[in-house]
Amino acid sequence: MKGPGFLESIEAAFPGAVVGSQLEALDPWIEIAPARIAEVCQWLKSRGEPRFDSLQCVTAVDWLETDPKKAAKVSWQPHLEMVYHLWSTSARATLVLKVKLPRWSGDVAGHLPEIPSVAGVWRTADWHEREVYDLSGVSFSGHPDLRRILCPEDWVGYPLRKDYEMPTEYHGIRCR
Amino acid sequence: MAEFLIGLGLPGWVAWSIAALVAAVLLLNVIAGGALVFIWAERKIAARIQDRLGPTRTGGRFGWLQSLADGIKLLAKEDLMPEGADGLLFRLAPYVSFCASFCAFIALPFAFDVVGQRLNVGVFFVVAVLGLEVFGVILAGYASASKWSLFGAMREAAQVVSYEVPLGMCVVVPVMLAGTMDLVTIGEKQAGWMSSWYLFHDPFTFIIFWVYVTCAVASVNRAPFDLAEAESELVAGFHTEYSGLRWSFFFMAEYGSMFLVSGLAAVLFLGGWNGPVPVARLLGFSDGTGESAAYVVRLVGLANLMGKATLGVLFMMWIRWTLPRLRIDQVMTTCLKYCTPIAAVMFAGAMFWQLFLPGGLFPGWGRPAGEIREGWLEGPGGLPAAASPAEDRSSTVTGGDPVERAGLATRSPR
Amino acid sequence: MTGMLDMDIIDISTLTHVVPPLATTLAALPALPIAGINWHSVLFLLFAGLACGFAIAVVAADNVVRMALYLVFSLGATAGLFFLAGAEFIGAMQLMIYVGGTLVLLVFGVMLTAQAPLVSIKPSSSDRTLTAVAGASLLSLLLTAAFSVDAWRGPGVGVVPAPSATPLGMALVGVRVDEPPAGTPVGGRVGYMLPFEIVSVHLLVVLVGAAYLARAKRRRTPRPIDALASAMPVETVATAAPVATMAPTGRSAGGAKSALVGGGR
Amino acid sequence: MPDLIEDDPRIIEFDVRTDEMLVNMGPQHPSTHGVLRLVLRTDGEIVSETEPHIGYLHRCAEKIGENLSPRQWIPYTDRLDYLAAMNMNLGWALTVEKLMRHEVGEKARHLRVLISELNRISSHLVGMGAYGLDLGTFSPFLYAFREREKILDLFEEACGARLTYSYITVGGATADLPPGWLQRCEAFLDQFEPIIKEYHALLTTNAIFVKRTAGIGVLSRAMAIDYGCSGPVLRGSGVDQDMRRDGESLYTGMYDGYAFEVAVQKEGRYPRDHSYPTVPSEAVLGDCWHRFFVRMLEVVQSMDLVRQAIDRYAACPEPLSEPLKLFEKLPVGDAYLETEAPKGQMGFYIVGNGTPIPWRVRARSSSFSNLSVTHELCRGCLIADVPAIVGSLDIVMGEIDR
Amino acid sequence: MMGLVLATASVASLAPCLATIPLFAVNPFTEPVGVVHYLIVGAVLFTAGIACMTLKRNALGILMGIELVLNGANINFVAFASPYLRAEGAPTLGLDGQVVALFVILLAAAEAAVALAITLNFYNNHATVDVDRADDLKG
Repeated sequence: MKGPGFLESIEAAFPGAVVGSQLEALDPWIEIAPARIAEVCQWLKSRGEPRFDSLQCVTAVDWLETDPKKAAKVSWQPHLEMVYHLWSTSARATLVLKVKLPRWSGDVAGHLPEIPSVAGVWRTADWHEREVYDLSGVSFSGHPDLRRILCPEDWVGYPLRKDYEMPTEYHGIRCR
Repeated sequence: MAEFLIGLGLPGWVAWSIAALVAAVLLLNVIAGGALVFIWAERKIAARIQDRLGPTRTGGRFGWLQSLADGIKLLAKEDLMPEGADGLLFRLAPYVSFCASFCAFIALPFAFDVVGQRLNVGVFFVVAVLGLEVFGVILAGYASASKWSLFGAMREAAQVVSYEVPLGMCVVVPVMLAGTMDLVTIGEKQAGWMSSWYLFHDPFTFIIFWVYVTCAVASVNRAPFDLAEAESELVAGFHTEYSGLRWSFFFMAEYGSMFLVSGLAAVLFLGGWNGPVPVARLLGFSDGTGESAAYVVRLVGLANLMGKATLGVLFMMWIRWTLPRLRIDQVMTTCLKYCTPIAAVMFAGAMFWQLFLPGGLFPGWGRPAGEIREGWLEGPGGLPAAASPAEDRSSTVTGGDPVERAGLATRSPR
Repeated sequence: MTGMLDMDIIDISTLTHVVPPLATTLAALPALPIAGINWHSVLFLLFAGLACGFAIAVVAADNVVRMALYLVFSLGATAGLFFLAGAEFIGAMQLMIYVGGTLVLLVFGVMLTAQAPLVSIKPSSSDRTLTAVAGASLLSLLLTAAFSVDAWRGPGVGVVPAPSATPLGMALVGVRVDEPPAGTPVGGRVGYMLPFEIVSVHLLVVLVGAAYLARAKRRRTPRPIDALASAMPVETVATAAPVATMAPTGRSAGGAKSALVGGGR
Repeated sequence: MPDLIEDDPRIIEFDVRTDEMLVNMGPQHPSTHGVLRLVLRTDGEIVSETEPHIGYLHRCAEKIGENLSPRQWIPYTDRLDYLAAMNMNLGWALTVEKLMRHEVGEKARHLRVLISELNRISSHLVGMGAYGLDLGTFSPFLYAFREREKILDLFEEACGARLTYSYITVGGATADLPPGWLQRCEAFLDQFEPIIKEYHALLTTNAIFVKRTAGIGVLSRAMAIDYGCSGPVLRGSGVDQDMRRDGESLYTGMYDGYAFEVAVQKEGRYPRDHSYPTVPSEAVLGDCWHRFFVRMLEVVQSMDLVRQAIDRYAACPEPLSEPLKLFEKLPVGDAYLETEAPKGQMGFYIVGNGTPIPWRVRARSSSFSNLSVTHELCRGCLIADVPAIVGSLDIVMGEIDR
Repeated sequence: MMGLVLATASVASLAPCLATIPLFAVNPFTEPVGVVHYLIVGAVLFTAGIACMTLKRNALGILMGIELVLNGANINFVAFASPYLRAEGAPTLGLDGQVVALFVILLAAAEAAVALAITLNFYNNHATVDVDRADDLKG
């Protein structure tokens, strides 16, 4: 959804929820504070104009440069970025929401960062959030059934993290 | 045959034993050989229906040895039994199915008097024994220790038990028309032109024949009623866990029953071994013309019946490769809400027709009236020639027609 | 079922001429030295053995499904005995109704023993002993009674009686057409119209009753069994299968129990 | 506990006490379209709960994509929806082009319409045939495959492969069509057109087929949107949405000047339904029959589009635009694009960071969302309905498990 | 399993063994069987049925016992009705025996239906088919 007017209407409804935005990008996006994402989405679905009644995709991008030489050059701090692609079936418009999360909650490795689940807003998010949890290691609070979905239930690690090491074996099966 | 052997100087019991053995082996061949041919035919027909060629190489042209090759493969296959299966029942089940299918053939006539054992309750016997096939299926489903097998078995139980009701009603109609349950007599009563077939006896029999076809397809578990082995739902249903020879016994039982219900349809509705045109009678042949003429007539009858039964089997194949499968509740609806009431109404209709229009709409046309006597009297039991080697045969023969006598008795004051 | 091939009533004479070479070959076999076997009696022995053996197996077996199977075999063999005794209609009836009825037993046996503990309920050994003693004495009593009448002991006449289906059917509608046994008073033989009608009505009542008992209905009040069912955690089912838990998505936390069995609503 | 299914007439309670049974349908099962595993909680024949378990085909294609250049990842997109690999290629190529702000030439545009619509036909043919298989009839499956083989022959001529084409690529296509291809394609369409009547006779209007599908697995409009369903599943529920018309301009621009009508029931009518079997009275909008019928209509629609594309492609004087280099630097930024693949909306997301290798690759597949409604649709149905419902969603495990 | 085979075998061999004792005066291999042979079978079936009814704790088992008892009785009826099994000209029950057997079969089917319904209700209320637990009426 383009146009600054829309952005302002969100800001008006949720003061302080919009952390940043980039309206000039290919897909203009709005950055939301992690704790507010569920309520913003609920509003976007039911109150906003147009109504974003459909969720297309939930993605997590791991911003971490594992190569120390390159890591020195990058301008960003390591973090996780949640990307929500919203779709309005009535207005046929898209909207991109982004949320920045720490890679580990409290910077303790193994403690998954938490974010409110939007599975209660769109049922699409149910499986998509499970997939993000499975592959990128984000914990969704309030998700009805947060389990691994693609990997086996006893899989260790989050494969789409940049620092993920493939295990050498799984139940006696050689992996590498 | 036994008399022939006795005439050669063999003791009576040996002659009878040999005759019985030969009959049994011939019947077994009908099933096993029939299954071989039909499996090949099914492959070719399915292929043709589906725009394919089917087997082309085994045995040279047309892949005619394909079923034999299949059989050899099945023999060589590892015989598996799942852990947790009830071994005894698991092993027993295919043979129970096969035996039921086989036993029903005993009473099915292939031509006039060419029958394993002529029974005066032939129809009843065939239907009863055919119903026993389901035992093997249930046992297989239960003993396999597989949930899919159990599903298949329970479906089969529900289906076969339900379809026995309309099937029985359909079968009763020709019995009523012929006045006997003896299959040989029923067949013989339809001699003559095609119009004397019970299919064309009256409109009710014509409809009930199609009800019979539906029920027969359902009771032998062929598509669209093949719920017990629905491969898209239950993997393979009751025979999910079977392989090799045991599996092939189920297969043979299935083809055996297919042929059986088709043969039964032929005898009950399609004139049995009588062709559409009474060639033999037109040429002046009959059993009385001489022995060789009688054999020719019987051989032609045999070919007639086989042809009709094969047509029935082909019909089943045709619909199998055309129609989707019904759901279990729809199968039950078909049986209880359609087949049973229709069969009941048609039964009543045929009854009234027989009562008020016994000669048909055009009496005396095309129907051999009065040629056949009461069937049960001609049964082997009453026929002195076929009686036991015991000397006194006369004691078994009842004097006169008992029904007539009863009629006299009821008329006479007591 | 091979009883139908018994020697007295076999008639496949026409086959001789279909397969003459085979017949000739067989005829060339030397006559066997045994004097003569009455196949009817041999078949009787076979069927009697099967019937008795499987009847005893029913008693001996503990598994319900196997018991039902043995019962089927026993009843089937009994049908064979009926055929041998010339009661063809009764035999076919036995196959159709009795064996079909047992089929239902079998199905119920399978269904009710879905739970492992019910598959075999074993009687105590004292019960076994008691039953053996009682059974043996009962059997001896019955056998003594069976042997006590001389007229029953002699060999049969060995002639197959006339087919009985038509007289039977006529008798059921009230007309007797069969040959009266010797010494029966002429006026004393009546048909079975009334019993036939009574049985028909009886069957109808049973049919309606069975349909009534088995009809589908919704329950509004909990039964004791449901309390038991809810006391038995569903997790026992779930853990038995390779699935850890069924996802209670979209349902309340306690919704692991399916609404289908919940009789308490 | 809310009694969602209280009023379902099929949920009946018998006097007999029954126990529930957990049954594994799959991963080795004839009708789960690959390696899907459905755990059914059944009470006799009635399914009270269905839980799909997926991931048996998982190979972390997205991780692989983070180590390859976009053009190198094209063959991996083939394996997503392997029945419509051309459409997968197209979706990825367009996404990368969007990120790179690259536009292909006129001829490549028509070629892409031509090829992707042809592949839609072949994908729907498989969907249709396999659906017949799910319902227990085998012959339509082979009839469908017979025609599909002819399409595969055409593809083989164009790119050398019959299943995993990697034909459409970033910046155009790997090769131009061989001479005479267009005529052969037209000949195929002429020959194929009357055959569709056969399919309607064998399936769409067949009484048993209607009985098995009409009113089964009804997916309401709201639920379809809520679950993110797309493609024929969404349109079968009466939602008028087709990315070819409603999507981003980069994608809809491909169809500029093409005439087509979205296959969706509007005011109780389907487009061009005068020439097709009427909707049976038992059918409810959103049931299996409608999902199936939408696919059948789309076959005709795609044939139309292919014919139009052939004309335009042949009329294009310019040569086919060259594909981009294998390692072309990606700009910083991200791009997301959804295309209308045969199974539904196929979304690709790419994050570039100034190197030829993307920082993050994401494939959002339609079957993934479509499959997630099964537990809603299969609640309280019969076991035989489970294949009917899952089959009507027309899923491909390759793009679900990725 | 072995026991079953032995039981079958012993019973199968019972009849010829009995035949050798002079009580019968019939060689079952060469001469037609008589009524008494059928009565023996009937007795065995009847006894097995009674034993089944007393021994089994499973309600279905008891039902099977009843079926066996009825069958044992039926065999007697048919045997007495069959002229085949009697000496020449000896009186038989004639058709009456068969008709009674027929009624017995029909009523047995009805009985099985009712008994199954009772078993089913019992199972519903007690979650078992063990009749030893049916002691609700115990004071």
